[in-house]
Amino acid sequence: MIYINVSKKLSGVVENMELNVKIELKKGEFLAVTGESGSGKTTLLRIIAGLEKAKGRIKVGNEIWQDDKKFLPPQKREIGYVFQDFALFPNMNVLQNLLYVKKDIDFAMYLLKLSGIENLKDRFPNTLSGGQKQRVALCRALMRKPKILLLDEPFSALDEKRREDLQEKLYLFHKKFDLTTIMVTHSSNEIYKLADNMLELKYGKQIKYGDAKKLLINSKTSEKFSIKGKIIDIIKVDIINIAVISVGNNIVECVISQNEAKNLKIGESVLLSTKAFHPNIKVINENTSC
Amino acid sequence: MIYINVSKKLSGVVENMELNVKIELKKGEFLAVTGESGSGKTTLLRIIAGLEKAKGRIKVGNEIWQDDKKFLPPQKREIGYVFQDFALFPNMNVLQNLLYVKKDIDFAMYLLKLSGIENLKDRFPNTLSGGQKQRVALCRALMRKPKILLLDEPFSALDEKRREDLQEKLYLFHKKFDLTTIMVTHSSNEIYKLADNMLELKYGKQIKYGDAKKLLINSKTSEKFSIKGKIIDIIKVDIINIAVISVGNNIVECVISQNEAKNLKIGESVLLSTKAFHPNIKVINENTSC
Amino acid sequence: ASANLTYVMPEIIKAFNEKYPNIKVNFITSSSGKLTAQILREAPYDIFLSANLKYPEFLYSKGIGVFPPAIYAKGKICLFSIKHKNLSLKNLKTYSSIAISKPKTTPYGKAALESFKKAGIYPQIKDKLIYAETVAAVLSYIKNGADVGIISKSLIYSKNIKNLGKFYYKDINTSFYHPINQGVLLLSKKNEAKKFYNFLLSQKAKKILKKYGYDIKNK
Amino acid sequence: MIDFTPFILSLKLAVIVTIILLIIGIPYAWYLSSTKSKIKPFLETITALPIVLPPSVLGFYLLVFLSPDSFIGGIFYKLFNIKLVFSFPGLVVASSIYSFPFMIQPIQSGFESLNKNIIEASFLSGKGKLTTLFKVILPNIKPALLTAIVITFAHTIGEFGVVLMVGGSIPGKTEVASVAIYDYVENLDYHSAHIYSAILLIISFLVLFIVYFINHRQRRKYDIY
Amino acid sequence: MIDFTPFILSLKLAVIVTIILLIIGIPYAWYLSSTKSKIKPFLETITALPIVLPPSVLGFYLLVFLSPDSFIGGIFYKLFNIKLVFSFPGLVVASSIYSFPFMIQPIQSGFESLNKNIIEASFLSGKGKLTTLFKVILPNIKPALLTAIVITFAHTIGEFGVVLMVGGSIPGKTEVASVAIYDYVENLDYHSAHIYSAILLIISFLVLFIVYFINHRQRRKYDIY
Ligand SMILES: Nc1ncnc2c1ncn2[C@@H]1O[C@H](COP(=O)(O)OP(=O)(O)OP(=O)(O)O)[C@@H](O)[C@H]1O
Ligand SMILES: Nc1ncnc2c1ncn2[C@@H]1O[C@H](COP(=O)(O)OP(=O)(O)OP(=O)(O)O)[C@@H](O)[C@H]1O
Ligand SMILES: [Mg+2]
Ligand SMILES: [Mg+2]
Repeated sequence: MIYINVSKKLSGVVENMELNVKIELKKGEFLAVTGESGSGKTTLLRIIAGLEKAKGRIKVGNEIWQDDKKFLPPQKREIGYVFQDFALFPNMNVLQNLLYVKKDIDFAMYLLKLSGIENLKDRFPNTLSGGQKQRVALCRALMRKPKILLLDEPFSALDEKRREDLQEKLYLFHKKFDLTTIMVTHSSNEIYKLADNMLELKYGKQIKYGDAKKLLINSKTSEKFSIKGKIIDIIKVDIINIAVISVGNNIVECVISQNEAKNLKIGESVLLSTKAFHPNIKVINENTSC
Repeated sequence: MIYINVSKKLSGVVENMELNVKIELKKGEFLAVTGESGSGKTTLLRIIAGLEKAKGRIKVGNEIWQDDKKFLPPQKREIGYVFQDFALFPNMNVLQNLLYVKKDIDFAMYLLKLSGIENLKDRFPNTLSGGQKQRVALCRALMRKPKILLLDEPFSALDEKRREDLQEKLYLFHKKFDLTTIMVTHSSNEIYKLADNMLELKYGKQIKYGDAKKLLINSKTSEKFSIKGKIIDIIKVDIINIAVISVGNNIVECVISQNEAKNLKIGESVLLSTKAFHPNIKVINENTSC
Repeated sequence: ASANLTYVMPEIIKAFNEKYPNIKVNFITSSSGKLTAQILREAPYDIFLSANLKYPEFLYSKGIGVFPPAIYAKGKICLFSIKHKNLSLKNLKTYSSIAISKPKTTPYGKAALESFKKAGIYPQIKDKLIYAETVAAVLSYIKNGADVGIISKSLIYSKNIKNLGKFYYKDINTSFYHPINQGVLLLSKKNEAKKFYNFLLSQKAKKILKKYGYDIKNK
Repeated sequence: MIDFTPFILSLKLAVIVTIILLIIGIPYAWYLSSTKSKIKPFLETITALPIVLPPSVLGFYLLVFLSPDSFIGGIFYKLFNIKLVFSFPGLVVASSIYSFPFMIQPIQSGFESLNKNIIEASFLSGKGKLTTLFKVILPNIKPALLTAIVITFAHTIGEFGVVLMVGGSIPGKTEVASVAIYDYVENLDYHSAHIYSAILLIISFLVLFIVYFINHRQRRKYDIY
Repeated sequence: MIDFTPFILSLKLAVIVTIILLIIGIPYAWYLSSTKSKIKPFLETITALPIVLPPSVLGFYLLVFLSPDSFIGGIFYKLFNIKLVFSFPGLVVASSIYSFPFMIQPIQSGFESLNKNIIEASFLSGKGKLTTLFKVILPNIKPALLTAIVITFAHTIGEFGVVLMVGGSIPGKTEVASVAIYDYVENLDYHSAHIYSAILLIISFLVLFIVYFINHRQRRKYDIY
């Protein structure tokens, strides 16, 4: 069990903001942290890692990492950390960055391969693209098979395909090595797929905390199939009106009535649902899709 | 009109990668550039900005920015640029970062307000969170009302709400000042909402180029309502089977038959559609939704 | 002027000014080698007083100077210590460190070395020698660790030597070393310079020089 | 009575030399830091060499090269009617040559560790090279710049081998404080030497302390710690 | 015949002083760069002060403080039976004191412009302070480190005021090359002075060139340009 109960004054967008977090993680748990920009997510991770001092207590298993008297330095906390800005060592090439953490070349190569960057192993960080750096940072954090893995938006610079791919691999990794993982992310999709619990911060306060799936699923029991979307366009083709609705990364066209066309406005959030009891589900081939 | 026809050798994940781009933009056009990590998106923007040399020609209006003989330095190209890693001036506070570009304090405050960071105006970049830095970088790029606006994943570090908000504001800005905008993004949602045209790169080659909406809409005419999603879970509740499907940032629960439950696998991409001719569209109140 | 003259010069200038109140004399000390190099590049000096004849002669051989170098005094050397009383050349071998100024570049050091050789003690004390940049530095050495040293006699008369506290000294017989001829070279044809030059070679100046421990016999 | 002329001369010399070297040093260090040319290590070595020679020896050679009979000194003499030996301008030239590496090297190392993308950001803000230099580059290599200025300044104050040789310690013209103190020590006038040293140290202490103190406050403001 | 002993002594002195100052300088510069304490500007100023005094005068004071009768010199003499004046160890101590600021200041400025998050990343890789220092911090402030080493090295080779005063230029023991060359100039033996200067310059050139050349190649490798 990991107990975290910390508070720290922040200078935020509002006056006198204070970060106040009290959470408990089971060993092997996957916690997602979300919340708007500047709400204190990175600061929370840094406090857990021991990079920033804060009031309060952190206890991991039977070991106290910090309380009034004690403060375990970062290098003594068995943590893997992916920084929001990567923080790769500029003087080492990609492979050396990984080996610095642990001299296990097979495992390093395995991780690089997993992330699709094994060809970059001899390159120095300055020559990598944003997404490539981010993947190196992720691999480096995994090298230790750390007790606690802290990830600060680890996929933000990646394209969707690579992101989904790495999400899955991260999940398997998390399971296989029984890690306790805390990940900052802005994507509820990611949270649902990966997290057991989620924590949402706002101005440093925890406004939601609990089972990720329960907090996320916003379907109503009466409607078996209902999705939140946003109208991004209303097009008139001949005599029919088509609403173009964005649902996540999908763009859906939907025929609507003249009346509806009048009432609906571009930019409005809408709930898409269907009266049919049984939506079709059809497996698609990745390659044919856009 | 802006003609860009450039090529440059890159050291990528594959051997001897070469960036080859030939595009044409109309004044006021919004072009989205997408493609997997390391495919050359940032490099393309840097070439257009004059930060990197490349073979080929760039012509903006009647002015040649670069060809065999000429090379206009970056400071002479009227460009606004949001760097993937922000590149804020550490020695200036937020407001000074903006005023450095142009001494127009009203406009600077207007932009900061628009981005929700007017309270941070006196802070120095080192004290900002990732998303806050990104917003400052965006504001700074807009200060000049540049001829060409180059955005390298300008919203990647932002939460969804803020992101949608800024997407809209960027769009209005783009229209109002008749900017020509090139934006790198990984979100097709963003592309649909903002872009006129899109360009997809793969290993430096342009594999898709054309009207954004046409390239994106993947609905078939026969099915008025069909969405691509991914099965992230299959749950048994009592005797019914529920497939949990992620569609963008939506998590949808869908009752499926025993048979379907057997054939569908977690992780599979699926196409959700309905036999009903008329899906319901209901306006939702932002505040009540998750 | 060469450094060893620092103490006597003010008095000579004072006496000179009694006679010629309107001529202001600026006097600059530095090592003879430096001054020689500078005078070669037309340094704005009028008179060059050196601790030996070598430097003025070198300059004169390069065509600098109004008259051939003249000897205005001869320097003397003495043993000096603040720790040990019974100073003599013979006793030197019983001390562990002996400071002298550099034989290569300073006439007093050269004379010191000559007297060691003449006294036949050089082999025994060779490894105990510490070389100072100037005679003034010899005093610093003696103050900070060296047992004994050899300095110019004129230093004993300088008012600043009292800063060292109690000290002992013993002349070295002038027969032990070649005379240390102090040469002067008139550099400019200015009238004032000539007057000072003549004054320096006058009896009055010699009296003062003698008071400061210089040997002024047989010009 | 304490004669303050040597101190004023020293300060004047140090300030002028520091300013001249800043003006020459910044573009030169920039060139060194940004060139990929093969001759770079060669230039770097040449730049460091003046320090290797003992100051008086360097002073000797400078005396030879700057005297009106010589090529360089001759040019100055004929064109501007400036004698570069035994004069204050000569001290400035000689000190500048000797202190050159102390200014170049820290600035160059500052440039080399500067994050290049803020320079690009400045260009893209439509600013030319000069604005970028003064508003973006220099403020962001402040620690290095400070080191360069302090070392050059302090070193010029303290140097006397070169100065003595080329300048000839003419009171009121080339007799700087370091030379004056040296003379007192040579004359066994330890009392005056102590006083002059103390004054020199106090003045230098004040100058440097003010510089460091302002820097300290600014760094706090930027929250660079 | 050319006597190479002074050159060997000079090189030995410069190498030893550089190493000692590296060892002392790195932790001290680190402290200075990371402290937020109010006394920081005070310490920085004190650090720079030794350069302000003319070398011979500093040498004079050092002679006073290091002599066996004095407090510090006495401690060394009694505890280790080392005489700090007129001996090679004395030269080392004196040169180290004089060259101290040349080592500290560039390193400190390097530390100050280092991106702190790679240090954090190293700690989070489970590495202690020492490993972090040698594998992450120092390699990433290489330009500054190089500046510090080169300036200290070159300056120790060229310095002779302090060395002469404290060492007493005993041939084979404390007569370093700079002193030897100085003597030739003093003695009007310009021919020998030229030869010795040339040798000193050539040796120094080679040492520095090798250092810069290796650095140049490495920077190319990391693609830091
Ligand atoms: N300085 C450099 N030296 C050598 N190769 C480089 C350099 N910068 C980028 N590259 C390589 O060029 C390719 C294209 O890089 P670029 O930054 O344009 O990618 P990108 O499309 O922006 O990727 P991402 O989405 O990850 O930011 C990458 O494979 C990268 O490794
Ligand atoms: N060094 C600092 N000094 C002062 N305030 C800081 C510092 N670092 C962060 N802050 C402030 O603390 C608040 C929380 O920052 P934090 O980096 O934890 O946000 P975040 O939730 O990670 O945001 P983002 O999603 O934008 O990365 C922000 O308002 C930020 O401005
Ligand atoms: Mg953050
Ligand atoms: Mg990129």
